[in-house]
Amino acid sequence: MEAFVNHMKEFDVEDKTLLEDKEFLRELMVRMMTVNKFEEEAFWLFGQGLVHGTMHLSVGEEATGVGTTAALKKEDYLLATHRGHGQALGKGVDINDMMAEILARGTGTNHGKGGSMHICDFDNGILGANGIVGGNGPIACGAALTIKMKHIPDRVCAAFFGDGAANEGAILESMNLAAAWDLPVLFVLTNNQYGMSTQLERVVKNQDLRQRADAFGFKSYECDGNNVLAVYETVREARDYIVAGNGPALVVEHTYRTSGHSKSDGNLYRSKEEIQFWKDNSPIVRFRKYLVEQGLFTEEEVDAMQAEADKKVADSIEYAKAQPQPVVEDLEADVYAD
Amino acid sequence: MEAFVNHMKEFDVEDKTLLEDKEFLRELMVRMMTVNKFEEEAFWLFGQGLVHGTMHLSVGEEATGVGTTAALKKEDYLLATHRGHGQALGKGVDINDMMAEILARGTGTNHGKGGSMHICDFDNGILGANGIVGGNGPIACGAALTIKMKHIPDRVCAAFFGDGAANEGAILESMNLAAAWDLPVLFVLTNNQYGMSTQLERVVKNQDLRQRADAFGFKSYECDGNNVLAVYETVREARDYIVAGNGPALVVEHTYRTSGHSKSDGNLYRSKEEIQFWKDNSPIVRFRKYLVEQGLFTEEEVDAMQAEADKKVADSIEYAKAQPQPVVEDLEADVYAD
Amino acid sequence: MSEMRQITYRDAVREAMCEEMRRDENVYFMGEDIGAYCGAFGVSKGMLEEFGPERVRETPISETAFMGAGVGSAVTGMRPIVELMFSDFMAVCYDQIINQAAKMHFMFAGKVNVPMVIRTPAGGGTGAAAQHSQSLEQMYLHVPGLKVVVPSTPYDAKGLLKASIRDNNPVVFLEQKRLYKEKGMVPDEDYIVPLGKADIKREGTDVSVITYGRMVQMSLGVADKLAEEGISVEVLDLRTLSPLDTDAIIKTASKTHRVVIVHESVKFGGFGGEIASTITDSDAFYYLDAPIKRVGALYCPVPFNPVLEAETFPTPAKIEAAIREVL
Amino acid sequence: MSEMRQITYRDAVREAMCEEMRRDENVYFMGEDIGAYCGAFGVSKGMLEEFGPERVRETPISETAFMGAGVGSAVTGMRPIVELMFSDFMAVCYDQIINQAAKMHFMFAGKVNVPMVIRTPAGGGTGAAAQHSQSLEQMYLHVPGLKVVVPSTPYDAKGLLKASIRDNNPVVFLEQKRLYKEKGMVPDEDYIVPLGKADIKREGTDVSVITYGRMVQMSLGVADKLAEEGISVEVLDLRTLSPLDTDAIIKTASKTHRVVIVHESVKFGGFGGEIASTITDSDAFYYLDAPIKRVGALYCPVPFNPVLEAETFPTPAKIEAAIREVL
Ligand SMILES: Cc1ncc(C[n+]2csc(CCOP(=O)(O)OP(=O)(O)O)c2C)c(N)n1
Ligand SMILES: Cc1ncc(C[n+]2csc(CCOP(=O)(O)OP(=O)(O)O)c2C)c(N)n1
Ligand SMILES: [Mg+2]
Ligand SMILES: [Mg+2]
Repeated sequence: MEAFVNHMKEFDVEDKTLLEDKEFLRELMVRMMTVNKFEEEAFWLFGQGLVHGTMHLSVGEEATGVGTTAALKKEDYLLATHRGHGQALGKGVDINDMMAEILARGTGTNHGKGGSMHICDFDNGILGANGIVGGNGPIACGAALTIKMKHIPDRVCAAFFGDGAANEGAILESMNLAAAWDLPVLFVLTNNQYGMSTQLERVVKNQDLRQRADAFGFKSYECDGNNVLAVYETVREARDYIVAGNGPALVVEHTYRTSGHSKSDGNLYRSKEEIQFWKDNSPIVRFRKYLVEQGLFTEEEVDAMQAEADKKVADSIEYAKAQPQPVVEDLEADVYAD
Repeated sequence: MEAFVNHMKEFDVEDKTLLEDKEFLRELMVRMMTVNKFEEEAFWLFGQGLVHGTMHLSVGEEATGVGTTAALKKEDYLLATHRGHGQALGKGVDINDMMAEILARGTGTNHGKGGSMHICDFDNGILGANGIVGGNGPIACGAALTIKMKHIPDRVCAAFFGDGAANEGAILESMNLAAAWDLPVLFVLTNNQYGMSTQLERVVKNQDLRQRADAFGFKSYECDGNNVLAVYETVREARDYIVAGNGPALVVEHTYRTSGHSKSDGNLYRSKEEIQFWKDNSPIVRFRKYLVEQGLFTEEEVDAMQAEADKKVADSIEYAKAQPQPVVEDLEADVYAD
Repeated sequence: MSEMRQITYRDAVREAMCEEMRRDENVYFMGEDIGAYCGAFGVSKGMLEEFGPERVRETPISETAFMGAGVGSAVTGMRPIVELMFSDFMAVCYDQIINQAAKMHFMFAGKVNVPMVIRTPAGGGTGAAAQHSQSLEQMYLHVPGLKVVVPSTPYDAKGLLKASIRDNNPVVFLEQKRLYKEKGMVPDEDYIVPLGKADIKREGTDVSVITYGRMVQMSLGVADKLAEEGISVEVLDLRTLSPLDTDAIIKTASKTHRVVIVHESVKFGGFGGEIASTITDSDAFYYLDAPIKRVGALYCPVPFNPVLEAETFPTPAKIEAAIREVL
Repeated sequence: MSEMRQITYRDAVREAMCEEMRRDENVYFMGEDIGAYCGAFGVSKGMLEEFGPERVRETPISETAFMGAGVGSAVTGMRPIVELMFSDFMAVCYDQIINQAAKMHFMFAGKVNVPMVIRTPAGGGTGAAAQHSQSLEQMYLHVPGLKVVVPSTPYDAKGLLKASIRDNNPVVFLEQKRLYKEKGMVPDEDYIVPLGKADIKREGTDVSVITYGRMVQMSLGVADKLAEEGISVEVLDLRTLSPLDTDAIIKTASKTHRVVIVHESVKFGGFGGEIASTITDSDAFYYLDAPIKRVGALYCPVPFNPVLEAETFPTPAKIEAAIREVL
């Protein structure tokens, strides 16, 4: 754990002009709060038996989903993970449609056929979340290949994956392919220190995952993943590097998941103290502190952001609950495209 | 190609005591000549329609199979590739049984059920050659795991693979697993500069494949793979490192395949000049020159080695041709072990 | 008579593993998050404590590497039990299963065995959607060299798993997610259920339901219901799909003359075809008084919504309807 | 009538690719050694010269990555043709095929299509042994969302491949290695053979042989021979296995009342079961005058030795024997 705490730097931003754009700062905070609230409420609904299946929360990791996607354009493609609520909300999926999907409604993003693990929104470049760990890496290469073959300017394809997924052959092959073909893939490694219950140090000998990018011959970056501004700045830099035609880049974002892995998690593999430490240093806690200390917003203003986020989520639940169940028609007719 | 020529150093040996063991030097040469002759004859038989299916020759790469296995113990495990004749002969498989297998006889190493791509010899630690590129890496991890779990001293498991196979997820995952678990796997990368017709530089951005070992956190070595003594010395060092309990190691052996990829190869992807250059600098040519120049053997003595190799191979063909076809019994009864 | 206890299917699986690991030090257990987390379904509770991290070996998320490590350790003297967290993930390590493990004994002329068990939770009905709900037994069955087992009760689960661990071949052991919490009687003493033997779970005379796994329980429920109407349903539980107990299939078909086949996997291209053909290939064909009906999952990925999902899979109503059709 | 030319099966495949690549700039071709080497079977001769390295895109030996790249490019506007050098290698990239490509259209509520063709040489009889000789159509068929095509003649190969490239779904196109050199008539002009339609390759009245791929030619040979004895064999070539032309199957079975099914893949758990069950599920069952016989490969990995290998697969003699059994 020490190694990880070391990745946490003092909260600051390099590009001070960012601090002038208060609307942007506000937006980042509201988005993080929205993601956080969305997940807490979804989990609550889950506990009430209103949500089916399983669900992977990213509580504590809000800066990675929100900070990363804030540095992307709407037209950029994105391949999300099983822990993708923040990635999708950040990229612009409609919160109502997404909540409707969580509640398996016929008007959800996937018309109730996908659920939490498969949220998609092709209008916003979200080519789907994936239930197969690492399975999105190759697909990201393909979307990036389209960008390349069609000579689309100023577009990248972001592939999120975790420290656990980093050991899947699919991810490793994709890193090499993207490098060999100079594909505009942004590999976003959310290093939350665990794959399910498994500490990174137990499954790799070299914990510096950036060296994999070195080995395959492309550029990498890393950042304090609990500092939303650092995430934003780093991804912006990486994205600029990619769209300049340099091939792929890797961004390692160091963070921590304070929620359990999924519904079945008893947290037997980590201590209460460890979790508490990271709760105390969550992206939202730290950003709030920074905004107030820097005199950018008052406590009351930040509370208003929270209220705004809470309302969005509450409204989405109300919306979703009012949505119809999917009609049980001929499921087999939906299998093939015309 | 220049990059590769650079890997070819002046022919020499670091550990000069090796030069005192003339029997050993002689044995290395006879083995390389045997592998070479074996393949040429097998290919001839193939052309005559006496061998079925396909066949991958390692002509020009004799130092990798022979030099590497010379540094292994009989008890060491070995997982061979589709281009594994030299690996198997070096490790000690009976040449007659192997030729009988090439001719699909009932007394061949695999009783005629395997052929060139699947030669095995469990008494000599050869756990089988593999027709799936990279498929042997994970199996090697398992054999190494047995060594580890049973605390068997002074034993490693060698997994051969090529520059092309280096991009298979199976190999990449295996490298990480072996490192994470400190498994005694010797990764032997025969870098013959091509995967089939595909130049290494077209499929990787970083041609220094040793950096993959760095990334996964284990030690690597490289050598002039057309210098059998350099191969031997390097593998010996890597093996010592592994049996000392340090986990896996990678040895990159730079060489060149002067034969075609397989029977279907028209050599349209490389020049005659390139092939000729490497024929002129083949492991056998270079070793002969060295032995004679150093005054270790006379030309005549080396010719005698060739004659010995030729005879072994000729005898193996005679033996194999006299062997029976497998009896067509109940094939379905051979599927399950009792 | 030996003592019996009531335990869950999940406990039965664990007991089988623990007993075999105590009996034979070459048996070890490997997979993702099988230690402190006890696996995604809590199967391996307490095993890390008893056997330690060497023999309860947690892996990176590298299914190809660790499945192959199972193979490599099996051919060199160990007897691995490899857990794949969801059976759908076989698709990322299929090569090690079908091109390596399955073929080695034959391709290497019987000179080596691959004593290995691949345990994996299969099936749907949990709202886990398309990539976590499949029943893929067909993808193993059709590959010569693998044995395929699908237990339907705690008794069978324990006895079949012990037999699988002692078997000298790669065995794919498809646990039924939805049965983990089901309880049943299991003897205190050591026992095995031999591979390759089907089991009549209910005797009947009017119609045979041939099935396996989760669908056994569902079919028994339907049989109970129809019994009230005087319809006598025989329920044959195949238990091992490969090698298949063809005798038992032909026998029940020849006895009742009417057959319904039920499986949770997709009907199209599914194992039902093999079962039906086993009958229509044989002289039992001449005994048949009606078409053979198959009940299987719809031809679609498994949808997330619970109502849609339920629609996808066989239901008691669909099984009942199929039975009535052949009567 | 349009002009016809005699070309090989291999040429037919190439012509289909080239014509579609000329017609639609979004179609591109990707795989290992498909450029200067022209692929392991020489199919893509001249394509690199015509279309250049961007559209005839050679890959690293990373099947998962490039199969997935095909999927990702397909969902963003391209129409990839992905060549897998041998169909056995599907096992290293199965996830991208069955859990990704096959499921996306459904799982994403029809909001996206995956217009992609996976071309791969299948089958044995070449002495390439266990890992290079399999017929694995069953592994695709059983997965909702994939279409599966197995052409038996140059005419069908070209027409079906063009239809596959124009289809908006992932299509697995299983070329028959042993047919690459076979010749047949093909029209000069543009044509397609629609997916999902079986073809009666020979009309007959006494018995139906239902088959596909390489076995079509073998079955026609047997039919010729039996015709001399006055036995009239109908040969139905399924051409597309999924979606399956069940009407054609039921029709021929109802017509001849006797059915033999032939496929090169392993008999046990193979597609023959589905075909047989299609009949015995339906009212065609009542027309049957004999058991349905299936001829398929033995339950064993494919051995290297040519005599053993031949023993493994269906032969004219085995097909003839099966026909005689049902007569
Ligand atoms: C191929 C595959 N293997 C295993 C799993 C089960 N699984 C789901 S999430 C997860 C942990 C992933 O860890 P990481 O990549 O670090 O992402 P995180 O969950 O930490 O966000 C595992 C093992 C899976 N879904 N797919
Ligand atoms: C999984 C898989 N993909 C592709 C092939 C086809 N193939 C056989 S050998 C070969 C080239 C391998 O290159 P490399 O690893 O460099 O070994 P080399 O042939 O040069 O010895 C290829 C592509 C295969 N056998 N298995
Ligand atoms: Mg993680
Ligand atoms: Mg090579």
